[in-house]
Amino acid sequence: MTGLEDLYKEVILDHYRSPRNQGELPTPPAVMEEGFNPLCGDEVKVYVHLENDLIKEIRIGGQGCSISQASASMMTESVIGKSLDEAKELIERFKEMMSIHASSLDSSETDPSKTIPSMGDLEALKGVVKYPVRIKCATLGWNTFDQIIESAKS
Amino acid sequence: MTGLEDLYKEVILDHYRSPRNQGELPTPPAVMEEGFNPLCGDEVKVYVHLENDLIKEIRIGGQGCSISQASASMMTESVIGKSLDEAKELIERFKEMMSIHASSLDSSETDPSKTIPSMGDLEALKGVVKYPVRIKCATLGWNTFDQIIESAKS
Amino acid sequence: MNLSGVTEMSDSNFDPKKVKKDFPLLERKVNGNPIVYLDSAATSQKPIEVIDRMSDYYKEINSNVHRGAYHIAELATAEMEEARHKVHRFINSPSEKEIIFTKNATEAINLVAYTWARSELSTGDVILLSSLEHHSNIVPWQQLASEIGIEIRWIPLTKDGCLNLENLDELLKGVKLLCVTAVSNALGTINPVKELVKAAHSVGAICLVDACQSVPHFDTDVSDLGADFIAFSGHKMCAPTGIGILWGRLELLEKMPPFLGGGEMILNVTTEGFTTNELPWKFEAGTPPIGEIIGLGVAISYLEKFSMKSIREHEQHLTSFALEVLNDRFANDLVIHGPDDPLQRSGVISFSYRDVHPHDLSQVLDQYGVCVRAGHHCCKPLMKLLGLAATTRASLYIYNDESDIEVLADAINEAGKIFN
Amino acid sequence: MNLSGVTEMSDSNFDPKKVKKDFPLLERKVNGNPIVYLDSAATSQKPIEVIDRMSDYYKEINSNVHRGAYHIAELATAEMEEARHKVHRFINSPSEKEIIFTKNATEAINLVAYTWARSELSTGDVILLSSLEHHSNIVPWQQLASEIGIEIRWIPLTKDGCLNLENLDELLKGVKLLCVTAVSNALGTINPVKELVKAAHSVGAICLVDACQSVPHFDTDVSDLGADFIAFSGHKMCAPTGIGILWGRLELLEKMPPFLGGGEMILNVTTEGFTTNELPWKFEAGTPPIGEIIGLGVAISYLEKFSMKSIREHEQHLTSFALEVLNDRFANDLVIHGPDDPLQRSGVISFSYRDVHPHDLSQVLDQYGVCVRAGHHCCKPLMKLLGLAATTRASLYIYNDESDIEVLADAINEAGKIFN
Ligand SMILES: Cc1ncc(COP(=O)(O)O)c(C=O)c1O
Ligand SMILES: Cc1ncc(COP(=O)(O)O)c(C=O)c1O
Repeated sequence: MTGLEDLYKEVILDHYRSPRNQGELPTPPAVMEEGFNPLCGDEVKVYVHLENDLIKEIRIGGQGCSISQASASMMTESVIGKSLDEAKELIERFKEMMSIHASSLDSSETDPSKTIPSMGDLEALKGVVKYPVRIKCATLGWNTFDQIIESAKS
Repeated sequence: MTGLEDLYKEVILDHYRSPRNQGELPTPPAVMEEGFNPLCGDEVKVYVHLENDLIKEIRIGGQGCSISQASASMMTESVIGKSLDEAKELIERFKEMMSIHASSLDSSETDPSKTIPSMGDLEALKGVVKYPVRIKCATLGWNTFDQIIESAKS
Repeated sequence: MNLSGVTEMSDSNFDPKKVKKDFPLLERKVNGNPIVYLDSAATSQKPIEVIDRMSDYYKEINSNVHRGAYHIAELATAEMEEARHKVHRFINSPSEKEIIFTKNATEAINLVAYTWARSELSTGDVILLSSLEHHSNIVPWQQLASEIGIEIRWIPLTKDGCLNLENLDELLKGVKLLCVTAVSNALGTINPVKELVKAAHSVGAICLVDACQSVPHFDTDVSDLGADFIAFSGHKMCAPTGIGILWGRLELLEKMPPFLGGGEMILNVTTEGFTTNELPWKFEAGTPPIGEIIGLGVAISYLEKFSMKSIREHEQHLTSFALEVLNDRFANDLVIHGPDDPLQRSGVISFSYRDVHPHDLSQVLDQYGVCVRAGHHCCKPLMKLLGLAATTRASLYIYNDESDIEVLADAINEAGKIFN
Repeated sequence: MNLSGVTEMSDSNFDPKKVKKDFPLLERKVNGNPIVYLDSAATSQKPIEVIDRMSDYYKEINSNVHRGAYHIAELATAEMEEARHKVHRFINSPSEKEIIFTKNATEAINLVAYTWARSELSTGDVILLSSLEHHSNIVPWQQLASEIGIEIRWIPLTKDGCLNLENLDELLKGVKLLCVTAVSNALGTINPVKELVKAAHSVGAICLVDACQSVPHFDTDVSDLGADFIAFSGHKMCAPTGIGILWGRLELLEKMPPFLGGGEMILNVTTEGFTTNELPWKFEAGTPPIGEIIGLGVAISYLEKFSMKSIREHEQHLTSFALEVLNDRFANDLVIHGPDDPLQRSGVISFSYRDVHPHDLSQVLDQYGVCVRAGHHCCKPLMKLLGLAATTRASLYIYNDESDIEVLADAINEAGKIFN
């Protein structure tokens, strides 16, 4: 499988095989938002239970490919317990990671001004930017979660 | 002017310079029909005064290129005094002349089964079929006149 | 349209290996592997003569049509209208005036929705759609429905992905328009369109056939089919992108109001109003896709070299082979959707492999040069009925051969190793 | 949009003789004479790099976009979207999402008529059109007017073919939409669009600019122009047929209902209804003209090699030269329509020669290899105002030079001998 190692990293396959925080939450008190990937028909449902400003619980429903499932699963782990503002910041950083490299795909140079702080396990998803159509898979859960945050804030 | 002699025959230029039966007729008793050539914006008005079944008078108004003007002028000369049926037959023969050659442009062979009886001066217009866009010019007056005949008959 | 699926063997010596050589893209390598293109239901590859003729058009006679009195404009106009003539012959339409060029099949269907349907249908009328429709034959009717209050009714499916026509009489009650695809792009199911047209007509309904997946693969005879409108796209039948075709019955087209307004479609314009041009130009506003129409003409001549009968025969043979290979090699790990009988299906093979998501599967296949489609194939209502979010779809055409199927099977096997 | 016409000389070393070599068609002979192409207002010729890139697209990466997870589909999608990005930069639009691909400018204008206008305008509203409009910016509004009872009002003309804006305030009363062409395709008149947009906005009207004749020849900056919509066609700017562009302000596009329904323009479809995709895809139903969009991208890069400023400068110089030559040689025998001042006009030269009908004149010119247009140029209301049935139109572009003008003048002289 030459060439796909960057995409299907072990940690991604692990999250895909055993997704964290899968399921539903009763709404209310939780809120739910649905996202679609028009490309492949994937649907994701993000359930979030907020307590004041804190993300108390989060669940992922729907179905999708390994990348969208793993990315959403990793997202749940990294936002749980965080405040809305912290989560928002993480979303922004994640989206940036999913785009800055797109323009310098095979280049080994890195613009130091663009270096972003390490994002732990999420870094495993960096390889996705080499496969532009899969970026939408990786960001599906995040964008849907972002909508929840935006409505909660307004 | 190599090559254009077939199009701009002397008899055509003559009808263009001095069009026969130009003008209008009072409606009623005459009938008028208008025709457009979407290609070049030419408009022709054909006035016909029928007495029973006979074309008593015909006039051409509007403006157009040498081909459309000359063709309409020649038409008036060849239909005046004729019955509707005779005029209809002539129209059909003229339209046929404007199309059968189109498919065998540069061929000298002629299909004997397709030979049509001589049409006198009108034969001068034969050269038009070598210039497909001009066919619409040559047939504009004829088609407009045809509409009058069709309504008169029904 | 000969969609019965039953064809006797003709004695044409159709040779896919030779055909492949006509298609420059198929000589490419992807990721070091020769390309195996199995996505012709999405768009077909183009033979070199189509590609070259388009180049030559731009190099030799490019000019705007219908209005130039100069030589190259006459040649361009003649070649464009010659292509219309070829389409007319290719689908055996009663008149050349019935051939309307659009940008794609989607525009062709929308044209009918915006003109015929908006002038002939009214609140409370019923449109009957099959459950196998592509979004392009669903959404225009939903737009109309929400605008003027039309009921949309659906022909249900059987378990193996065919239309369930048991209650057709019931379904047709009050129906003014039946929209049905000749062949499903998602499952390959061949629908009994001739029978459906007849049934629609028997209740006074008009019938629009989505022929996107039939015209490129089957012999098409609209006069025999009896439908009122058919729509299809050039890019799925060896022609370039940017060209679609609507065929409609003359009487209907003549009565329909125009769609897009502008140059070409008028006979006269004053400050007070306009009068429309004759058919087919009445429906062709603005500068037409001239190069594309000319490319379509060449594509039709290319297909005619083989005869549609031998193309169908080839695809039918290859489909049977593919079904066998996949069933043999993967048994219960791989489920092929749609009818079992290869005579009832086109060269579209839609499948699920274990619980590997189609998107992941197609990504791995790509690694081996194999191009297949993963997703809902623009048939979300159908996918929902089937209880699927997505499938992997391999679709065959004139240039595919048995070795392509074998590479596909090998690559699926490799994918299985990653997602074990 | 820098349409003031006043440009200082730049130091670009623009050489039309060299440019000509980029266009294979211009090396042809017609009737034994080298071709002199003077019909670029109808459609431009295409440089070899555009022609070749389209061929290569079909030979190397042809595949359906946005949905394939395989390599060549990713490349095709990326190149198509890169072309969108280029258009966005080329016209300096605030967002790339505002660039909508259609089949031609005519469809782009109709899109606005069918969506924005049909949802925002109602009986009794007024649409203001200029007397210089092309049928494509007249007929869609007449269709709307007769459907829902809109008043269409016209900006009158001055004697020399410019818009008469004396009573603009009066004309704008009750106006909801102003549709105006940036440059007249029939006379070459450059309209004061920026001023007109401002005036329209001051009464709360929306302004659609037909930019078909400006984008290929002038520097375009929609942000500076301030309009709400602009429409133009690829085929007049070195790109292939089959591709048009609508640019619209994001807020408007977002609020507008969709136009054509089908694949690509949806986010979800159920049997109950659909939700639309994000911009720009919301307005791009069906398989897009992929090869054509890619060709457009290459055409823009080609034009950018020269800078639009030096293109305008070249055309302005050549137009002055042509006006001089024609006036000198034919004096009162030849009447040039439109403004006298070459700074107020584009490279479109519309004229009448004695009483020789334009159709006859152009036929004779063709004999000498000269391609010009004869007719109403899809501007019948304008022609009627001018009291003309038809004119002969020579229109210039980047590849024309002084020798073309001289051949034109010689050929006109020959025509004079036949129709004496
Ligand atoms: C000013 C103007 N508007 C609109 C159009 C229509 O463009 P298209 O035919 O490419 O749709 C043209 C060209 O024919 C034009 O010159
Ligand atoms: C059955 C069917 N209908 C309609 C379409 C739409 O065709 P296009 O995208 O060329 O408009 C397609 C292809 O995508 C199809 O397969």
